[in-house]
Amino acid sequence: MKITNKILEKHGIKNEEYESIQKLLKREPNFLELGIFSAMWNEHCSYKSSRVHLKKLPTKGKQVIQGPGENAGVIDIGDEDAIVFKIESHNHPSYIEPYQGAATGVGGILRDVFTMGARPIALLNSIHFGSPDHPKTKSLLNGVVSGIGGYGNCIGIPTVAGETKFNDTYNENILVNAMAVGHAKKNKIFYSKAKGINKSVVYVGSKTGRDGIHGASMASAEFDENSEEKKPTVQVGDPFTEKLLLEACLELMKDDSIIAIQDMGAAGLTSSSVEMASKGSLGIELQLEKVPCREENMTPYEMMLSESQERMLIILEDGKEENAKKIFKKWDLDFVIIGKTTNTKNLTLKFNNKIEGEIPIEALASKAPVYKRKWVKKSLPKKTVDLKKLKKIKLEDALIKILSSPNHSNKSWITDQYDQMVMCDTIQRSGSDAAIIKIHNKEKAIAVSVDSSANYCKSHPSSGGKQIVCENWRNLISVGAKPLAITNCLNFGNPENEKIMGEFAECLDGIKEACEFLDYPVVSGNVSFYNGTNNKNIFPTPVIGGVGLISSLRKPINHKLKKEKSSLILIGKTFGHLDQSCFLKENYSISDGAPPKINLVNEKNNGEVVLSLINKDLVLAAHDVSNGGLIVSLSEMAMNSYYGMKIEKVKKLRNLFEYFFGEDQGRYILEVEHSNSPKVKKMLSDANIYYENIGYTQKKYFEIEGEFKININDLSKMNNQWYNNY
Amino acid sequence: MKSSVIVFPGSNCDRDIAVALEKMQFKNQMVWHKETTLPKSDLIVIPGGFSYGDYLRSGAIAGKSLIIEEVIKAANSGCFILGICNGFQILTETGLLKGTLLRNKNLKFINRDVNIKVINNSSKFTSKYKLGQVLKINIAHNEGNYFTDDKHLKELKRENLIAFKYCDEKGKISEDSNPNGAIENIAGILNAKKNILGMMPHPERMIDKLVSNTDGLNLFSSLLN
Amino acid sequence: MKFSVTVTLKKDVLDPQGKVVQNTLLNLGMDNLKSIRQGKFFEIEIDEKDEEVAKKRINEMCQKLLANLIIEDYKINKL
Amino acid sequence: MKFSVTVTLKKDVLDPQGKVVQNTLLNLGMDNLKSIRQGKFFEIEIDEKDEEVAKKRINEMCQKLLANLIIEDYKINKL
Ligand SMILES: Nc1ncnc2c1ncn2[C@@H]1O[C@H](COP(=O)(O)OP(=O)(O)O)[C@@H](O)[C@H]1O
Ligand SMILES: [Mg+2]
Repeated sequence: MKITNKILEKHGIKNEEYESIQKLLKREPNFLELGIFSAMWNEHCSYKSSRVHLKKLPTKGKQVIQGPGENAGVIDIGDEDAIVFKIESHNHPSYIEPYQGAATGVGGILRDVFTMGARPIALLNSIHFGSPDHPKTKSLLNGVVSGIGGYGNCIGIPTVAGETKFNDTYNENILVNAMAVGHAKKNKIFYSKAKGINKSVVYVGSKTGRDGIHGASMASAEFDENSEEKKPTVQVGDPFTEKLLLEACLELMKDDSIIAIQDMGAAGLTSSSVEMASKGSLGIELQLEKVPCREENMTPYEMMLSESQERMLIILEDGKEENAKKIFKKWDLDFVIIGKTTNTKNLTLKFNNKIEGEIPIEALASKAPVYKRKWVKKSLPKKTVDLKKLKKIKLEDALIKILSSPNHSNKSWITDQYDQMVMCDTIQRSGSDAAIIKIHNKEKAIAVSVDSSANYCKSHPSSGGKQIVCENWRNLISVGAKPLAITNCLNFGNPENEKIMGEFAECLDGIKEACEFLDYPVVSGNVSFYNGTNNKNIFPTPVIGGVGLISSLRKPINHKLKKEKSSLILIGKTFGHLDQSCFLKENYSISDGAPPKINLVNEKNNGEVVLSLINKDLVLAAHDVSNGGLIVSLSEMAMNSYYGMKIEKVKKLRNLFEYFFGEDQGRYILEVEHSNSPKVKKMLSDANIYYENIGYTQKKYFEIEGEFKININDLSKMNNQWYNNY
Repeated sequence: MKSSVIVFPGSNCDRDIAVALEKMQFKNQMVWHKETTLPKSDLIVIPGGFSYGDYLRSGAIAGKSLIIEEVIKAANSGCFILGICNGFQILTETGLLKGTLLRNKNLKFINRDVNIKVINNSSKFTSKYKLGQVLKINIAHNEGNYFTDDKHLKELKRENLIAFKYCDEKGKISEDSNPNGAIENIAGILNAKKNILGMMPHPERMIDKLVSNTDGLNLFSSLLN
Repeated sequence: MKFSVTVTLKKDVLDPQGKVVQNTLLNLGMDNLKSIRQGKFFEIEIDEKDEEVAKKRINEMCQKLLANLIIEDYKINKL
Repeated sequence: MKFSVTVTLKKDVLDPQGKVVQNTLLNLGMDNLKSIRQGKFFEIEIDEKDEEVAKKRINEMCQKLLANLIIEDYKINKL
């Protein structure tokens, strides 16, 4: 077949790129080879626009066993235990078919984790939808939530935390990011680097069908009116088969049969075989007629580019084939030796002994294009809102407006659809700052949380980038965990647009700065560009997934108030920053100005002191102050607990609204036993931490002295309504 | 006491129930569904999860497996059988328990701690509970909406075969406290000989204060008596 | 030889799914909808020349697995 | 007026349910079974005299709710 411009366009290959391909091959590629280049060179697999920036991120630390570059990151949590985790996007497929798109997103990220020898122990997700009034939002929300639940529940891994946001920037392009966390033995981690020549390359799992051909290129293309045409690329997930694959792989991993293992994710057989060979500086030869197929007459092109789910590629040690086969048969899965490693450094594709394609591995991997795309800086927005010019509103009404808004409503409509308890190690389920999962049979636990702040990132990307890392770190601290490392999912618009590329570069600068300062390295991640339609790009939405360690289990901490008459202490300084706040957005539909400033020194000191207070058992409940400000955080501590509180008149008051709704960073609220209060305050003063006594807990009522008093059950009711009425 | 937990492809609460049984000093064995003989056991547990993905109907395909014939034999000779969640669904598919479990009335998966009331405390499974005691137990299912015909429903009541009903914190049984639409709020039933219990809630999830509560423990300790 | 099998809930069995679908359709403005019941559909291909024998085999499949006779009815059609 | 609607997965789309059912039937000894695919079935009654109009309404229901056109096809039959 002659390679025409139209074919190139269909494969998303630019003319300059086609020239490089010809140079690398020293000839024209055939159709199969072109398909393989297109899969490996697209944004999703090659990171061609992002790579230069990703290099900036800190990825090392004494807690890091494996940083970015493998299927998932690996960190050390003491003893012989390691935690393996990663986040990934499935935005475009989920917009086209929300149930299957979200489900296969969960399936994909789980494979990344168990490929490395870890048993998955928790799932998280970050989902962003368009405005609730948008005609598509409701069915997308329903589909995505039931797809996430459908997959996780069936395979039996608890979905324990996440975030759900609505903003019209996602009207035509929702975000569905899924994170998986697994537990492994430190000395039993499996990697994807091939070693040795003439080793068996084994295909295991489901059969290959025609589904998802060119899914990876779809993930790298903008939507347009013709995206309907791209529909058949949606894949159907089969969590049952994945459960079998998980158990079979973990069983095989008990001994040392495996040299290298790689799941078939985006670009299926192509990327998995190229990746293994490339890491080992080897060649790989596949006999494609051996690939187990679901449909008749599948071509090499279709086999190489299919994105059928629930498949893996394994390179086995000599002589281990029979035993391995037995294990996969036991679990009713296909097991076929489809090729071998070679010393040619080529990807060699044969079909019935005829060579159908041959490409130097280098050309597909290390020599794939890298772009230093142009980008522009964004200056800090100046505009600030003059409160005096706004319509007067009651403090109580403003609070209620926020608590009953879609973005701040209680999420149990969602989380009730997820099995959060299976595996019986979930100590803290959804609803608190972070979830807590016990390490099975051990006296320790991990805490996990995912966070994003798209409006802050839009307004000022580098502040926004810093802020999410800090918020994520605070969320872990608030449940008494020492934050160890993060994974990140970078959801952005079209990188060929200089402004978007600027948002990307600067968000990463912010993330880098915060991670470095907090010793909170990045161990894995994913980039999703081209989120948007017809040049309308989404807000920059980096999502941070963090893992922290609770090294000895005591009664876990959460944000719910525990007692009557205990003291409430606010840690961190309140300046009253209202620009970009939820208060202005929900009450006045104002969303301009700069995001709050990040002071990394205070952030770190405050966090470390809070953690040490928790570790000394001096804290009854803790909650960070974030979106919505102090008053929203306080009310969250009261709702769904049995106690309310009385907040005393603010002394150094400038403006009530600024004080209560300001979104200044680095703050926490602690509930402290009355008798422990002097001790805690002394420790805070000794550590030079700014704090305020703001009130005490009481029965039944949420009360701001001199302003209003409301029954906490009524408050909960308002917070619980939205989803049920939607 | 010796127990066996049957493991189907897609079972996912098998480890959880094993942990619970071992905590209560059962001598437990896991039995793979392709086995054709059962180890000698006093208690056989069919755990929760999604056997065969719950494809077709939940429990239908597991109900046709080889090992199930052995379970039926054991049941008929008086061995105690406990089916939890998917295990309950499998027991109804095999006919060891009557009735069936339909989709939840809201057509959604439900995971929540719910209250259930002990309706029968004279069975071997429930003797350590007080009559009318309210337990807080986790449910996690798509199809927990128990349904049976009038004749069987009358039999259940007449013979005192309803083990648990969904209720509120105070023990009130009403439409509001019925999470899934089950007929008369039924959460668990016994067979006529009272050696088989099927229940949707997961007692094995309630054996540790740190994770949840210990309301499930007495179910296992009842069996030890 | 190809057959279709439809499996539906018996009349007196509550059909939560059908009910929700019906409500949703009514909400979507399909006001002349009188009733809707949901069931399963199978398309089965069988390697058998004799139609009678084939039907018997399909019937067996329904009895043994495809339908739960306590709550479901089934119908077989040649395609 | 009564109609039946069958909704089936498009040809190349994975049918995990059908796959498991097929394996189970084979294990139960149905060895001349060649293939089985699973779909949904609806029996719909509609208050409408004109068959053409009725069909159009049913078609609309399929498009809007009953079928997921991205992965499924549907067929309408008058009963
Ligand atoms: N899609 C979701 N899946 C699971 N849990 C969710 C989801 N959305 C929100 N949650 C949970 O709801 C709670 C509130 O979320 P959020 O307000 O984002 O918390 P925070 O501000 O502390 O990060 C958290 O415990 C979170 O884990
Ligand atoms: Mg928080």
